Amino acid sequence: MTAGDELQKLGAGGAAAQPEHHVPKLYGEPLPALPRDLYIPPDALEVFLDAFEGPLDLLLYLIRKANVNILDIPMAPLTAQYLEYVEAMRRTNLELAADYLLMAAMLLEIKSRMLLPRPPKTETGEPEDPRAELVRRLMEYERIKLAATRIDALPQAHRDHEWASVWIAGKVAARQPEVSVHDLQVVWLALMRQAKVKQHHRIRREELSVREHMGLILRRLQGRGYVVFEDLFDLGGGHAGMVVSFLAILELAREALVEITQSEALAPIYVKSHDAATLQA
Amino acid sequence: MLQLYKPEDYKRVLETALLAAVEPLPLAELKKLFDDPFDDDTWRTLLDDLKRDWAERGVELVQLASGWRFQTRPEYQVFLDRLKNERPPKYSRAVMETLAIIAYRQPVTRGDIEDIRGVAVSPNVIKTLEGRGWVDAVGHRDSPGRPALYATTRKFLDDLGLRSLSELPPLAEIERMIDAHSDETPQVPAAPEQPAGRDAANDAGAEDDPAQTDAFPAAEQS
Amino acid sequence: MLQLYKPEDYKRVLETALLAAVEPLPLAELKKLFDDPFDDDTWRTLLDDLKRDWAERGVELVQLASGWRFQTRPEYQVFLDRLKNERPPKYSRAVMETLAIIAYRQPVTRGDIEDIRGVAVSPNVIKTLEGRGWVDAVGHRDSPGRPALYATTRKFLDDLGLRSLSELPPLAEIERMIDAHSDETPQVPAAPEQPAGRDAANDAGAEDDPAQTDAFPAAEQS
Repeated sequence: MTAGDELQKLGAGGAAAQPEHHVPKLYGEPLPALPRDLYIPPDALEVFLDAFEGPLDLLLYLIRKANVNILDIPMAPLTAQYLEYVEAMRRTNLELAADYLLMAAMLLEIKSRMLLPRPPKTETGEPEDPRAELVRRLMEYERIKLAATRIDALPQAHRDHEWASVWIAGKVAARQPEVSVHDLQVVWLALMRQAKVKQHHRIRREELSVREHMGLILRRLQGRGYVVFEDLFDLGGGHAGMVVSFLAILELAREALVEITQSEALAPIYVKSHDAATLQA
Repeated sequence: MLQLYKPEDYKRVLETALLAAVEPLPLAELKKLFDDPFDDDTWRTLLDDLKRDWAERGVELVQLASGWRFQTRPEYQVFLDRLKNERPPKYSRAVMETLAIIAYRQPVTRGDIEDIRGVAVSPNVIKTLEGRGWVDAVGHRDSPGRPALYATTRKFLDDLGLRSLSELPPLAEIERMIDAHSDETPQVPAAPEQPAGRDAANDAGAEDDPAQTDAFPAAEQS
Repeated sequence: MLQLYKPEDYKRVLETALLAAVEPLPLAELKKLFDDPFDDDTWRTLLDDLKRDWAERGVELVQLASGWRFQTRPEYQVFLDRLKNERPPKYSRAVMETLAIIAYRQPVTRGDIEDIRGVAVSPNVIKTLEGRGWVDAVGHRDSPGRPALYATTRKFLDDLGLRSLSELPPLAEIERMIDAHSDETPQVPAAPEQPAGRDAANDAGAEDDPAQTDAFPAAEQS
């Protein structure tokens, strides 16, 4: 009788002692199927051992396979079966991690303590079951083992999805200073403080659009000779726009930036920039 | 400079910044995009709105531990894999169990990990996780040898789509699963399936433990 | 696996692959995405269609020598730059003052600018502003030396988000502010404030007023 059979028999809750037509029970519960045989052909042993992460993993396998309660491990058959595996591994000259042998020693120790009579109850309560530490470790390892598969099942970057990574086109362009309207206002305010001392520059808001149009008109006159007065008006600007353009032309004339000519009364009025005038001269 | 008037304009800028970002952008960083000091509710609306815009696409806007980021949906990975030259690493059980221990029990030393797993942990296993940027040493335990204490990183959370460690599968739930399993049939994986997933290199250290040869005779005597 | 039926489905996969790609994808590479062997015309249609989808966005699909890729549009760069941690470059005080004078007093010559600022204006200052495309010479004043007249450009208005110069902060308001300040404390000259922000090279002339050294002995005698 192999240790495997022994564990099975024990795991089946002493079913062998019952008449055959009785459903085998495990801890009082009917057992749906008899635990499978644990025999593994020796040449499969290496593959088998490779499948385990260590002695705790192997023990868990044996316990789960025998379908016994982890809180009430039958130590004798479990230890016997475990040792059988270790022995088989040793016979086939498999390299065996020290952890497996350490576990073997621990199992034997627990088994021998279980054979001793229980010490009398202490004031603190029940004496500790010699298996308690092993059970605690097995349960913690099983938790982690399952947690590992759960983590592995989470969507993982580069395995289950990729990050979007659009090329930044302007990566090489030098960064330009940013200027806000507010910055300009602050600077102008400071300049005006100084200017006020010199009693310069009384500037009104209205003048600004005139000044803008002065620039626009100069731009329009650029590189051209005489331009018909009417052509300098921006018709899209409405009445206000016309007035502003007119004021801008007058201001340009006052500052001697343009020349306005009319050969006789009611003849077309021509405007040219002094710039253009000199270019033609 | 591009002028922003409508909410749509702001959303375009936000979308562009998030698509071009090389790492998740926290809200504090996103706020730098605009001069306008929107309150958090407005930002939330803007981001939720953008998220909805992408609801039917192959790319989605997600909130991770370190911020917001666009990522492709898992359903599209099978197509994207066709353009890849190398396959992403498939981690061995040793690596995944070590990761789980560090994730749930952090900070832990290598000794703690070995206690739980019941086997020696190869330095390669931890190096693999450090190399991926998922764990790092956060200090040393004040005990003999001053062993390094490992913890998971923000990148670990980001790469697994978690906003915090509390979003890890709860261990209580896992325990219920264990109990449920105990009532049914043994769930321990069938032996022949396992070796395929193993990373031989990572486990080499554990298997080549020199202590083994010494320990063997001792076992025989027992 | 995601099933592709309509052209839209294929476009989604294509879009997703291009958004996730870290380098341009040539057509030969894109063809790996689908089992269906589309001809080049179909591919062209698919890509052109995708390009059109993104026409109004901050990101555009472009074809480069090495393949297709999504990239941000230059207009959005100014926003993306804000996410970088480096501090933005700043214009010197000389540049800012010159810009303000041209903006409010245009068209002006360099002499006008020097009159208002009270110091010589380095040619580099105007070159900086011309290089940015914010000011240009719109003509010449018919006076000795025929100095160039500077004005601000349309790009200046665009970059500052103005529809016209009249949207610059109103000067009447500024003057009220100056008047209000003058009523309280003497504002002139705010000596300690001024030199700090100044562009030393450009302003050297102003600070080294020779009259000051002459005035000193006189003061001692009194």
